[in-house]
Amino acid sequence: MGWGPFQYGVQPEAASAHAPYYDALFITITLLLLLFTVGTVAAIIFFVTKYRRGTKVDRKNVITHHTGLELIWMGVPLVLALGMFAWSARNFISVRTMPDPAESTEIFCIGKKWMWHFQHMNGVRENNELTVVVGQPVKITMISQDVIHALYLPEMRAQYHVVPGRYTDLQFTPTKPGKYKILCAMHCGTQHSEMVGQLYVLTPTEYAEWLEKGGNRYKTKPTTVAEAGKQIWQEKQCANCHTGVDNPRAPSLAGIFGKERVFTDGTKRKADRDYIRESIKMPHNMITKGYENTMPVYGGTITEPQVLALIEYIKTLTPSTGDFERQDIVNSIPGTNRDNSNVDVANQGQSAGNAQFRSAEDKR
Amino acid sequence: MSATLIDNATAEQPRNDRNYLNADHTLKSWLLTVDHKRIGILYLIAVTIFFFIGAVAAAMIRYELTSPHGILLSSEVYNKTFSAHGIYMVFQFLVVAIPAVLGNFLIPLMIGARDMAFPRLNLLSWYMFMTGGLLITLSFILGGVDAGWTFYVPLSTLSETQISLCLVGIFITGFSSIFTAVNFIATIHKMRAPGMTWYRLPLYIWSHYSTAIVILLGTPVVAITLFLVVVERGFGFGIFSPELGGDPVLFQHLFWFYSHPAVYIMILPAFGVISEIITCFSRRPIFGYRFIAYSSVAIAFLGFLVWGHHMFLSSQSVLQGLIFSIITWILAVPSAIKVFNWTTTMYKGSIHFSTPMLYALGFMGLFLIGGLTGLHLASIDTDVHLTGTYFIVAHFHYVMVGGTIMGYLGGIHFWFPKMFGRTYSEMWGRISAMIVFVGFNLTFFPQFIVGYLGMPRRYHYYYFAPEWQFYHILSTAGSTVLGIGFLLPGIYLTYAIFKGKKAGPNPWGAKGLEWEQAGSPPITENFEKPVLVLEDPYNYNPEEDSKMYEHEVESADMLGGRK
Amino acid sequence: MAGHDHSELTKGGAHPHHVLPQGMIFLIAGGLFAGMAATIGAAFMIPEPLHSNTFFMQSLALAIAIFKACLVVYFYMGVKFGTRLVKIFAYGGFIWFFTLFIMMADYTSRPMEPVPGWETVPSSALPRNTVEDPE
Amino acid sequence: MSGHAHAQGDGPEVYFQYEDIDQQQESYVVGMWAFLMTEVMFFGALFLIYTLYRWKFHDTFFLAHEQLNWKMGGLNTAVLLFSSVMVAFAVHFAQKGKKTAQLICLGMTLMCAFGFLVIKSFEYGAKGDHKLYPNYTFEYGAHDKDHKVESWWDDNLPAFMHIEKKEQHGDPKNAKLFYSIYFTMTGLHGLHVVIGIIAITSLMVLIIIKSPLITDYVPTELVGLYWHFVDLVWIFLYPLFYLIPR
Repeated sequence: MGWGPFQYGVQPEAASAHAPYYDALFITITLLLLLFTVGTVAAIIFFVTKYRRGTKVDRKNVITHHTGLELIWMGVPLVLALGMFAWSARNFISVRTMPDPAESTEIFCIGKKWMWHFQHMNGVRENNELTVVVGQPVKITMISQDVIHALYLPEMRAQYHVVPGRYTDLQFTPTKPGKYKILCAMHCGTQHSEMVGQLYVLTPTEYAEWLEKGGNRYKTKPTTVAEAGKQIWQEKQCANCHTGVDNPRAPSLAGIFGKERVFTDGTKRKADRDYIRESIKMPHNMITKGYENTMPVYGGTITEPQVLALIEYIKTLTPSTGDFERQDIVNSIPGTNRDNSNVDVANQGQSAGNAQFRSAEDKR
Repeated sequence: MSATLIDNATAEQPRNDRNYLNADHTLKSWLLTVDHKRIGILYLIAVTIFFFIGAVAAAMIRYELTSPHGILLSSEVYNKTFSAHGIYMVFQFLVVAIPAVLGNFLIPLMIGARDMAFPRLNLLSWYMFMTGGLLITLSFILGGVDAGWTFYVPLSTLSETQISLCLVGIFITGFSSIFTAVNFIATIHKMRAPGMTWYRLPLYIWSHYSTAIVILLGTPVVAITLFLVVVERGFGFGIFSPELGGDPVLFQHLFWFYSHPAVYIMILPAFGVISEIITCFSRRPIFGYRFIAYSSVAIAFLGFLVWGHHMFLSSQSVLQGLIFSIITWILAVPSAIKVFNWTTTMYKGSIHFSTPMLYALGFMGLFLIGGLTGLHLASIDTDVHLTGTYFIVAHFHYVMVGGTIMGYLGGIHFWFPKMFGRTYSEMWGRISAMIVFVGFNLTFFPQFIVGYLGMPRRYHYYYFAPEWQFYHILSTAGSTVLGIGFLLPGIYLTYAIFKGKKAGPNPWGAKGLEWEQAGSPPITENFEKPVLVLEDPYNYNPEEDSKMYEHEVESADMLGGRK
Repeated sequence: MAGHDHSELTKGGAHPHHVLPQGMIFLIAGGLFAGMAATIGAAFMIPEPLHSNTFFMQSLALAIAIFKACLVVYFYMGVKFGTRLVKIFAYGGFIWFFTLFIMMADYTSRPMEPVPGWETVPSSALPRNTVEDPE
Repeated sequence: MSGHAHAQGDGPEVYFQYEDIDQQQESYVVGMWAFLMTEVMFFGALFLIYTLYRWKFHDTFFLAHEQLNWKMGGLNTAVLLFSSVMVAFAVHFAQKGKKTAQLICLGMTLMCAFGFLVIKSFEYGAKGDHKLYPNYTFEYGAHDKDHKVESWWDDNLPAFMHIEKKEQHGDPKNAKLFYSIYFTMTGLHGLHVVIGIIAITSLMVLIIIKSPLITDYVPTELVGLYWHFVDLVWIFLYPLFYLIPR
């Protein structure tokens, strides 16, 4: 049992690059709060003492309105408010601007009742634990399998909701090695308070050791996400249509990522993750200009980790690698068949019943 | 200090003992009454019961959190407990407390009308309120609700608890407030006494008018949203279902479109009460009448345009977040106007430290802290670390408990002689006001710190961070004190209803139609004579008032030996 | 005890302040049915280049609907002849309805998120946190 | 009590809280409009949801709407418009004090309301038979081109109401979303029609039994306002659901 301020500070540890900026803003607003509270309370105490009934003080010429005074105490808070807004907006935009992928670690996070599931680009998978290296920006791409969660890293001053059906993202740059909290800040059901984990920030040397051991719990070097995606690509026989170059049946996917796509209705959209995910799950929604609606709907047959892996693989495609022969179906896909992901349960019947799918192994 | 209660000789005493309370004594006459005052009393009984149900749930939560590993409850029961606390307190107490109890009782009295515009609709809304309350209670008896009072989808659509029943109850309660609001609007627009122009209305009426507008425009949106959740659960439709391409964030948009203005539904009437109390016990015309009146309207209007600040991190777009953030910052201004004007109202006043005034002063202190910590959350960047933590919990309890409940208790104490024709023990009143203030701060201030340290709200266990226990124990200790502070008025006010000293029509020496032209308690038709309003509200004279007490101060000076 | 709004009302007694004449009712009815015919007609008979223009077709359908709604609100529901107060409430309700559409700003601005940098490097799928490249 | 203007004899009654009949009538009309504001926001949220999903899934919504029978929707529009005209006449006659004509108009309105519900039940029934009811029975795009859907409700329609059945295209999930919204909005509108039927019936009964509650035209006007609002909602629902442009 700890004893609060005597043993620990009243401020959470600041362990990310953004944290000092955050705390500066927080403390400034707190000081403003104190200024106004102390000022007003002092005025109240002064007035109620001086003008308590029966005291012999001047009570003549009671004023009931004074527009100048009103304008001052409307104007000063307004200016202060707009200034503080500008400050916090600047901070917020910088915290919501995702780091350059060339210099950052990308991690996938899948939230489900009631655990955090992290997946590194190099294939290491962690449950309720996340290991990152100090000093390198981390970008977490998140999606939920069931209800809304919120990935909350108090020491990093980072939080964002994890929503089913869409990718959201979160970035932070750890600056201090150590062990920190991972929390879920959005009520998500019975074991909400146990949806917690540890964030390990390691020095580069420690991180290298950790990687060497395969992320501590995998004996062999795991398949990378892109490799897993390649297996799915082969299994689903995507290359039957999507070859290295555009053909009458389907557009090529080589180098598609980040490019502007034009659709049959004339609208345009950048091919980001969400677009590719939707195009795999619901291809008919956005049909590229010049093509027919022929692609089958994979929405009910593909899991979220598989989509993630596929997207990563599609990003690596070049005209030469994309154009390979049809191969035999690869049955075993390491890293994807462990998850009984049931995000798409609607086609199986009533959603309410089926989504209570938590399997025994997931229960901690 | 019994001299606080003046028997104002100039005020009209009713010629006989006839009043609305003893007009008829049968139970039927109460249950089928269309008298706005009796309906106000019915609401008073109802919300008190719901308040104590919510308070018991709160006590269970506080007790459970004294240990990082929990004590009594399982996680499932814990979730149902905080859901019960939120649902009862928000939908069955805070939203209705001041408008339905004090508003119903006072609006016709204050504007010089004989009754509400639609008395039968008024009774109907009480019955709908009770039906809603009973359905909610039934849902908790049948197993409870675990989705919290916010009912976020898909959690609420997937949950296997009694959510549908509870939502139907909330839906009905919502329509009860809509009918009350319709009544308020028609009454305030059409039933004012001759000479009662808009600028002669007490500020209490202005704030209730703003509240009624917010209820009218906001409540239907949340009603339909919660209805859609019921439809999704009951008929298998899927409007917010991510599996069908629906957007769960849309639910949050629609929910907060009401539920943020709902905060103003809760706090605006309290502003009205405080405006009345401060002027009365400062014996001085209010400072900046028009600014306070229009700030109520501005809060009601702007309050509708800030719902997105509950969703800064809910994958709402950054642009939208920034827009909502700036409007929220601007919204701080009208609230600030009110506090500054109230403070200035005491300047050159003649301050009486009666029980209602103590509540009002407590309100101002707590609302300042509650409102200003709102800035931490309005600031879109600081919100990142604080949203979803105990900081939020502390913030809205400072506003809701420190604001609304302090205002409500102050109002009840202020108009108690008017409602029941008797006075309560002034000593006990002051003691309990102090206890509430101290207990409240002890309960909720530690939550600011534990929230800043990162404790998410609605957590049952926190064994991974035992350093938070210190603050939780402080908070639980404070809540015990607070509980006593809430129980005490329940006891001495109930005693005073039956055994209290008879009060004259105007025991506080206050201005206003309800004090000067109606008896205590008023007769069923409110006024014996036709009402004509000729002067502005709050026409007090602090100088004359203070003269009457000069001997008191002198004797106190002699006793205390001060200069 | 009548409020000051009362002065707007000149006639007393039980008589309504305005009675919509029968001819007017027929006229409005004609307008409404014509509007309905126009809606259906527009949906099927507009020639091709315009017919596949979703925006035009939808605007047309909504314009006709709003025209019909105005007829109903203005004449049948008596807003034209109502007091100023009734007008404020009637218009206020319909105008406030549009504040709900602020929500659309969220959905339309989501693609504008500041997420730069995906284009610069063709693949982020390669393992970056290797021993050789710690920083 | 002074100021109690209880009217004697045949004039309309002024309730005790009001000064005179003008104040009373005004209050009722203002109260009703305040309530209609609420109703606007009530349906407003649904229109917002519709707009959002229509914008997001336009193509599927277009494809899914082809399964709706625009002829039946159009007939319903006509029925409701006609009922609205009848209510306008009822208010007109109520204001003129012509009770019989008023009752006839209200009766016509009532018949229209029932007619609306009957047509609606045919539509709903046919949707159910086509497995378009958006719960677990929902099956979209599952049928072959030649597969004829047996529908009792379709078969019992008069010939001119038949429309050519189209093949079901589009994403079944988004189509389910479309039908969820369709059933919610038209269902709630239908619920309002039912409430309107109750209101009109009570009004007629009260007029026939010469209840002291109905002493002037205001109750008829209030019911009329409500019914016009119900009509108003349908004016928007019809083009938005039955006539979606490509």
